[in-house]
Amino acid sequence: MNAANYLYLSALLFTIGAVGVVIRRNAIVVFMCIELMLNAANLSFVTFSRINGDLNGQVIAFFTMVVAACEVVVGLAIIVTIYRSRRSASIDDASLLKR
Amino acid sequence: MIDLAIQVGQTAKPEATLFWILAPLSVAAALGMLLVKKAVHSAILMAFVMIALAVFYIAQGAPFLGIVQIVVYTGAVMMLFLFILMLVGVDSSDSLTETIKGLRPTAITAAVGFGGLMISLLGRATLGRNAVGVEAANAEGNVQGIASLLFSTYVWPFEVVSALLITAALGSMVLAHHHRIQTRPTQRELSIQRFRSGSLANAAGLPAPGVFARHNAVDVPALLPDGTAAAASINASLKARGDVLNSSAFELGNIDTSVEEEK
Amino acid sequence: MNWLTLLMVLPLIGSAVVVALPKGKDKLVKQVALGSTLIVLGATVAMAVGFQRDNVDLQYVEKYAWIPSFGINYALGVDGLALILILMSTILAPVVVLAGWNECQGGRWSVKVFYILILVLETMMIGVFAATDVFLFYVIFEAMLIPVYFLIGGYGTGERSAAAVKFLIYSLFGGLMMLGSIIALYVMSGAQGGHTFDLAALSQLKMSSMTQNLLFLGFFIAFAIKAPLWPLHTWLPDAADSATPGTSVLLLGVLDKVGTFGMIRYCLTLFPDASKTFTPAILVLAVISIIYGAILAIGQRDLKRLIAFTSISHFGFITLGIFAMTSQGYSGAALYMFNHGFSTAALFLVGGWMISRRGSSTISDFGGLQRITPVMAWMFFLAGMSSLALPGMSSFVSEFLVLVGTFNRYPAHAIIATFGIVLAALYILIPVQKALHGPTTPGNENLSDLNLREKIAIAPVIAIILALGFYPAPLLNVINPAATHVIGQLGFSDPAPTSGGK
Amino acid sequence: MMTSTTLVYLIALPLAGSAILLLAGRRSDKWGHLLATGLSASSFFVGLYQLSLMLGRSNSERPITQKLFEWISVGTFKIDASLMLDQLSICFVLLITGVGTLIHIYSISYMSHDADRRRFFAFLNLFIAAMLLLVLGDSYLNLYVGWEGVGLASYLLIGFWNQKPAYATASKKAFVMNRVGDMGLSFAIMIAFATMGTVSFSGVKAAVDHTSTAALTSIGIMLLVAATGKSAQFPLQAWLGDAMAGPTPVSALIHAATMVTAGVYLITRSNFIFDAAPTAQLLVVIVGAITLMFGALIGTAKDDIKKALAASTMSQIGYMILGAGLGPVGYAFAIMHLLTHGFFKAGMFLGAGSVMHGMNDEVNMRKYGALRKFMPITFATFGLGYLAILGVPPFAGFYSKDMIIETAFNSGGAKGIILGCVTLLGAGITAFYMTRVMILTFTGKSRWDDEAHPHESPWLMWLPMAILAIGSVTSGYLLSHGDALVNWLSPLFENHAEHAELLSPLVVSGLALAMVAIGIAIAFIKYSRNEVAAVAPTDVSIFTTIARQDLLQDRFNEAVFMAPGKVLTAVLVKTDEAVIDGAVRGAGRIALGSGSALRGVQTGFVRSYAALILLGAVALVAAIWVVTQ
Repeated sequence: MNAANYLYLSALLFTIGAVGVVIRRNAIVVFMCIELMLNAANLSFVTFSRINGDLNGQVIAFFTMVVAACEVVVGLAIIVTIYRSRRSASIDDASLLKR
Repeated sequence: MIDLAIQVGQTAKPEATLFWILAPLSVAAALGMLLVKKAVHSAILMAFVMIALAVFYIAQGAPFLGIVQIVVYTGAVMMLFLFILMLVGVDSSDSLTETIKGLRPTAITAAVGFGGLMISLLGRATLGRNAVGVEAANAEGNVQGIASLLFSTYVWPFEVVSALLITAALGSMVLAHHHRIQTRPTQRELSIQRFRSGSLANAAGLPAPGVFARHNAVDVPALLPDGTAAAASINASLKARGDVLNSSAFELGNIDTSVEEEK
Repeated sequence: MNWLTLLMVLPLIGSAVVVALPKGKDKLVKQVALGSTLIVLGATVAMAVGFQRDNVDLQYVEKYAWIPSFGINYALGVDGLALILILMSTILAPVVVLAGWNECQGGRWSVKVFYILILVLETMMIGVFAATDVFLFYVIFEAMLIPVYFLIGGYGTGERSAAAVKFLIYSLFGGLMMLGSIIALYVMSGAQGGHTFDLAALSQLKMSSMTQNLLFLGFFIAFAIKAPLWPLHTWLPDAADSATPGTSVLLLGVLDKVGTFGMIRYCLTLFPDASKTFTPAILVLAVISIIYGAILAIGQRDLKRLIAFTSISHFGFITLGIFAMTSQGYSGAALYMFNHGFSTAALFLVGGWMISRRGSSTISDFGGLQRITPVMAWMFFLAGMSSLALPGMSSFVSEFLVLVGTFNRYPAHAIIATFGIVLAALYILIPVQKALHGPTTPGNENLSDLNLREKIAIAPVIAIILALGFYPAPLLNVINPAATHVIGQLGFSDPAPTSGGK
Repeated sequence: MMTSTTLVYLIALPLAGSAILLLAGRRSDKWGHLLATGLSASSFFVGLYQLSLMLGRSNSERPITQKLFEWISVGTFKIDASLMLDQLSICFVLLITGVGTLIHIYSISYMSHDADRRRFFAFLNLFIAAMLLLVLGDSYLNLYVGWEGVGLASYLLIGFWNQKPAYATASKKAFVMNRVGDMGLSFAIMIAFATMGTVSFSGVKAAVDHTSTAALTSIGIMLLVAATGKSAQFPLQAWLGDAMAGPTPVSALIHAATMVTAGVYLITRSNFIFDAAPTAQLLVVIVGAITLMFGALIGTAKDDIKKALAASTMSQIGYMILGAGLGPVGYAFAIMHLLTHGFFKAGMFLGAGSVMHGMNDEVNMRKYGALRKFMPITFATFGLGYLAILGVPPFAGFYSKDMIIETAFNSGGAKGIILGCVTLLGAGITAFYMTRVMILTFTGKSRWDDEAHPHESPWLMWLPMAILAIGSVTSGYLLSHGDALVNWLSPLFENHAEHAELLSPLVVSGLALAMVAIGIAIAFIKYSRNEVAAVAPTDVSIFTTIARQDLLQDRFNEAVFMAPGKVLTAVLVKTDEAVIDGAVRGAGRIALGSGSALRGVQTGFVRSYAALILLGAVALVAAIWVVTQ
C-alpha cells in the first residue's frame, strides 16, 4: 500500500477545510473546518513519520494537537464573548475591522 | 481491538482495504460538513472524520496518537464544540446563500487550484514510494518511543507547550468572565426601583409565563386580562433565540365556554 | 578619562533632572536645561583644549563591546573635523535654549517635553560626530530624527505635522539606503577577516568597483538628503518654515552638517575609488545647488523659507569644497560647516524674533525696522552680511578657501560657483531692504527691540562670526592636518602653480 | 623691506572709533562726532609722520611692511594679515585721511540736524578704516577685504536715509553692482593662485616673468572688471548716479575723492601685470575712453547738481583709468589726476552740499540761479574747483589732465591719435557741462521757490571747502613741479622707453585750452543769453532725452539682466514647487493612492481575509510547483 495515498487524502481534507473556512458563516463551523485542516496536517505528519521511519513526525503531530486544543479553548471563549454581546454566531456580523 | 488494528495495518492488503473504505467516507463527511445547514450536523460529521483519522493513525503505526485523537479530539474537543453549540442555539440553522459577492467562486477556484497543485506536487515527489515504516522505531513500543523523544529532544518545546496550555486556560477564563461594571443591585434596591419607575404596572414584578392546562412551560407568554399575550412574561434570551411559542391557542376567545353558559 | 562619553552623558543627566522636576515649574525647567547645556559646553571646551592639533589619528578613543555576536562596538573618537563640529553643536545648544526661551509655548506638549527633547538631541548630536563604529553611527543617525520630528511636529507653526512627516520620510528614505550599504559592508567584512562594523577596518575592505559604486551611492544619497543637495532638498524649506527658530538652528546648523560630515568621514574614507568616479557628477550637483538655492532664495516671500534656501546654496559650497580634493577646498568646507552653523543660527534666531514680534513671517509685512528696533535690525543685518560672506566675517574665509581650492582643480565649477556671491548679495539685501529699510509699514509701529536675554543669546554668535573672520587660525590649525591627511589618503595632493602653461 | 610697528594705527584708530560709536549707541550722541573727527585726524597725523619717515629714507628703502598675524594658511595658500606702505599707498593714505578729516569737520555742521549723526560718523570712520586697509594691504586678498569693506561702508552711507525706498534701492544697487566687480577680483585672485601660487603683490610681481601671457591677460581683465565695478566705469557704471542718494559729504568723500578711485589704485598697483599683458592694457584704455565720454555726455543733460557732478566724476575717473592703461608713462599721471581730482571734486561736492544746505535740500539746478550774491564763499570755492577741473592754468587740473591728454597722443600710432582726440573732446564737453552748472547755479536770475532762504553756510562747513579750494589751486603745481610725483613713484614702475613725441606739451595745452574755450562758449550761448526754464523742457532732442536717462544704462540693465532674472526666479520657484517637490509629493500620492485602492480589499469580513490567505497559499504552492518543475 502506497503511503503517499494518505498524503493525497490529507491534501484533499486540507483543501476542503480551507474552503469551509471561507464559505461558512457560522463561527463554530468555521472553527471545525480549521480543526479539519489541522487534522489533515497531522495525518501528513504521521504519514511522513512512517515514510521516514522515525517518530519525530508523530511528536510534532502530538504538539499540534495540544496547540489545537489551546486554540479551541481560546477560540470558543471568544465566540461565546462575541455571542454574548451580539447575540449572533455569524462571523460576518463581527466585521468592525473594515475601512 | 488495538492489536487487531495493528495487525491489519501491518499487512498491506488489509490496510489498503481499510483505506479505500474509510478515505472516501471521510472525504464525503468532510464535504458534508460544508453542505449541511445545521451546525450540529456538521459537528457529527466532523467527529466521524476525526475517528476515521484516528484509525488511519493506528494503521500507520501511531497507536498513541490514534488514542489521543479519539480521547482528546473526538472526546474532549468535539464535546466542547457541542457544548458551545448548545449555548448559542442547537437548532439554529445557517442560510447557505453567499452574501459576499464573488467569494464562493473565488474560494472554490482557489481550492481546486490548491488541491490540484498539491496533488500534482505530491505525485511528482518520490516520497513514500518505499516507506521505511516505523516498526523499528516502535520496537520498544510506540508510547515509549514518543516518550523518549518528548523528554529528550523535545523537552523544551514540551515545557513551552505546557505553559501555553495553562495560559490558554487562563485566557479563556478571562475572556468568558463577565466583568461587572456596577455592583449588583440588591432585592431592596430593585423593589424600590420598581415602585419609583414611571408606571406601577410592574411594581409586583414581571408577570410569570403562561401556565396552561395544555402547555405549561416558560416559552409561552401569559395572557393578560383582555386576552392578549404578555410579552414581558417571557425571558429575554428565549426571545432572542426565537424559541417563543404562540399563545394564541390559549386565548380566551378560542376556548370553548359553552359549558358555563349551560349553567 | 572618557571625555566623549562624558559629553554624551551630561545632557542625558540634565534631561533626567528635567524629568524629575515637579509639574508647573516651567522656569526651573528652562534654567536646568540652560545649565546643563552650559556644563556640556564647558566640558567640550576643556576637552578641546587637550586636543593634539598635529596628530591626524583619532583622539579620545573609546571602545567597548556592545553586541559582540555581531561585532558591534560602542566606539568613539574624534579628529579635527569632528572636534570642531562637536564644539559648534555644544555652543549652539545653550544659545538655542536661551534664545528660544518662550518658543515652546503653543506646543502640543509641555515645556518639560520640549527641553527633554532638546537635551536628548544634544547627546545624539555629539554622538553622531564622535561615533567610529558604523553601526553606532547609523543608530544615532536615525535616532536623531525622533526628537527633531517631535520638535517640529509638536512645537512648530503652520502645517507642522505635514512638514515633520515630510522631513521624517525623506530622512528615513536616505537612512534606508545607507542601511543597505552598511549591511553589505558587514557581510563583505565577514568574508574578509571577520564580521565588523569598525570604520577603520571597513575602509580596508577590497571590493569590485561596481560594488563600491553602489555602496557609495547608498551612503551618498543619505548624506545628500541630509545636507541637502539639489534635487533632494525640498524637505528643508518646509521643515524650516514650520519648525521653531531654535529647532531650525539645530536642524540646519547641526543636523544637516551630519550630511557633509558623513561625506567626508564615510563616503571618502570607505569608498575612495567610487568617490573619484562620482566626483564630476557631485560637483555639478553642488554647483547647481549653489546657484539654484540662491535664485530660489531671491524668489521667496517668506523669511524662513528664504533662509532655508540660502542654506541650500551654502551646502552646495561645502559639498563643492569636499569633492574638490584640495587641501584648501577641504579646509574651507570644514570651516564652512562650522561658520554656517553660526551664521544660520544668527539669521534664524533674529528672524525668529522678528517673526514672533510681528506675528507674520512674510517679508513684505515688515518694513522700517531699522528705525523702530535698531538693535534687532543691526543683528539681522550682521547675520545677513555673514551669510553673503562679507570679508571680515568668518564665512568669507571659508567660502573663499572653497573657491580657491576648487579653482585649482576645477576652474569651470569655481567660476560658476563664484556667481553665487552676486546672487548672495541679492538674496540678503532684498529682505534687508524690505524688512529693515523703507517707511514703517502699518502694524510695525510698536514692535519692541531685543531684550537683555536675547542680546546675551545673540552676542556670542556674532562675536564668533566676527572673531573667526579676522582670526580663523585656531580652527584652521585643527582642521589643516586632517585635511592634508584625508586628501593624501585619497591619493591627491594640491596642484602646483601652473604658470598658465609657460 | 623694512618693518614697522605703527602702520596698524592708521587703520586701528578709525576702526576703533567706528566700533565705539556703534557699540555705545545713544550714549555717545553728544561726543561721538568729535571722537570720530579726532580719530580721523589722528590717523592723518600718523600718515604725515610716516611720510616724514619715508622722506628720510633712500628710494629703495621707502616701502615698509608690518605683519600683524597669520590670517589664512592652508597648504600653500598662506595669507598674512600684513600691511605695506610704499610711495603709492602714502599718497592714498594722505588723500583719504586728509580729505576724510575735512569732510568729517564739514559733516559736524552739515549733519547737525540729523538725529542719527552719530551713526553717520561711525560709518564714515568705518569707511576710512576700510579704505586704508584697501590701500595698505600687501596682498590681493587683503586688498579684497578693504575692497568689500568700502563697499559695505558705501552701502550703509548711500542708504543712510533708507527710510525712503528709492534711497534704499540705490544703496542695494550700488552694493550688487560692486559685487559683480568684486567677483572679477575673486577670479583674479583665484587665477593668480592657480598659476603663480601666491597672491601677494611682491610674490605676483616676482612671478610675472614665469607666467604665460594668457594667464596674465586673464588676470588683468578680471582686475579691470573689479576696477569697473568699484570705479563706476563702463559697463558697471550705473550705480554711481543713484549713489547720490547718500548725504552730500558722503558723495564728496566716497563717490568722488576716494572710494571710486580705488579702481585706478588697483590697476596702478598691478602695473607689473598690465605691463606684461598688452591686451588687458588695451582694454583698460578702451574702458577709460568709453567711460570718459559716457560720463561727459550724461553730465550735459543732468539738472540735479549732484548727479551732474557724479557724471563728471565718472568721466574724470575715465581719464585716470585711461591714463593708467597707457602703461608706465601713464601711471604717475593717473595718480596725479586722482589726487588733484580728489581736491577739486570733493571741494565742488561740498560746495553743492553747501548750496543744498542753503536751499532746503533742493538739488534741481533749474531752481537755483543768482546764488553768487547769497553764498559768496561757496561761489568762490566752487569756482576755483571749476577752474581746476576745466584745466585752466595754473589750476590743478591743468597739470594733471593735460599730462594725460599728452600721454594719450604720444602713445603711438592710430591708437594715440584716437585716444588723444577722445580726451580732447572730453575736455571740451567737460568745459561745457561744468560751465552749465556754474551758470545755472550761481548766475542769472533767481528761480527758486518762495520758501527758500539761501544763506551762506557756517564756518565749519566753508572752512573745509576753502582748504580744498586751496588744494585745487596749488596741488597741480606742487605735484608736477620738477616732476615731483613722477619721481616719487618711479621706483614702483618699470622704466620705460620714451615714445617719439607726436605733439609737444605746448601744442597739447593749446589744443586743450581751445577745446575748453569752445565748450565754455557754447554753454554761455545756450544758458547765459537765454532764459533758463525752472522746469526742464520736454520738447528736447532725442539725444538730450537719452542723456537725461543716463544713456539708457538703467533700461539696458533692466531689459538684459533684471527682467530675465525676475522671470527666471519666478519660473524656478514654480518649478521647484511643481516639478521637484511635485515629484516628491507625487511619490507620496502614489503610495497613498495604492494604499487606498488596496484598502478596498479590507472588507472587514474574516472570510474574505481567509479567501485571500487561501489565494496566497495557492500562489505559494504554484511557485513551488513552478520551481520544482
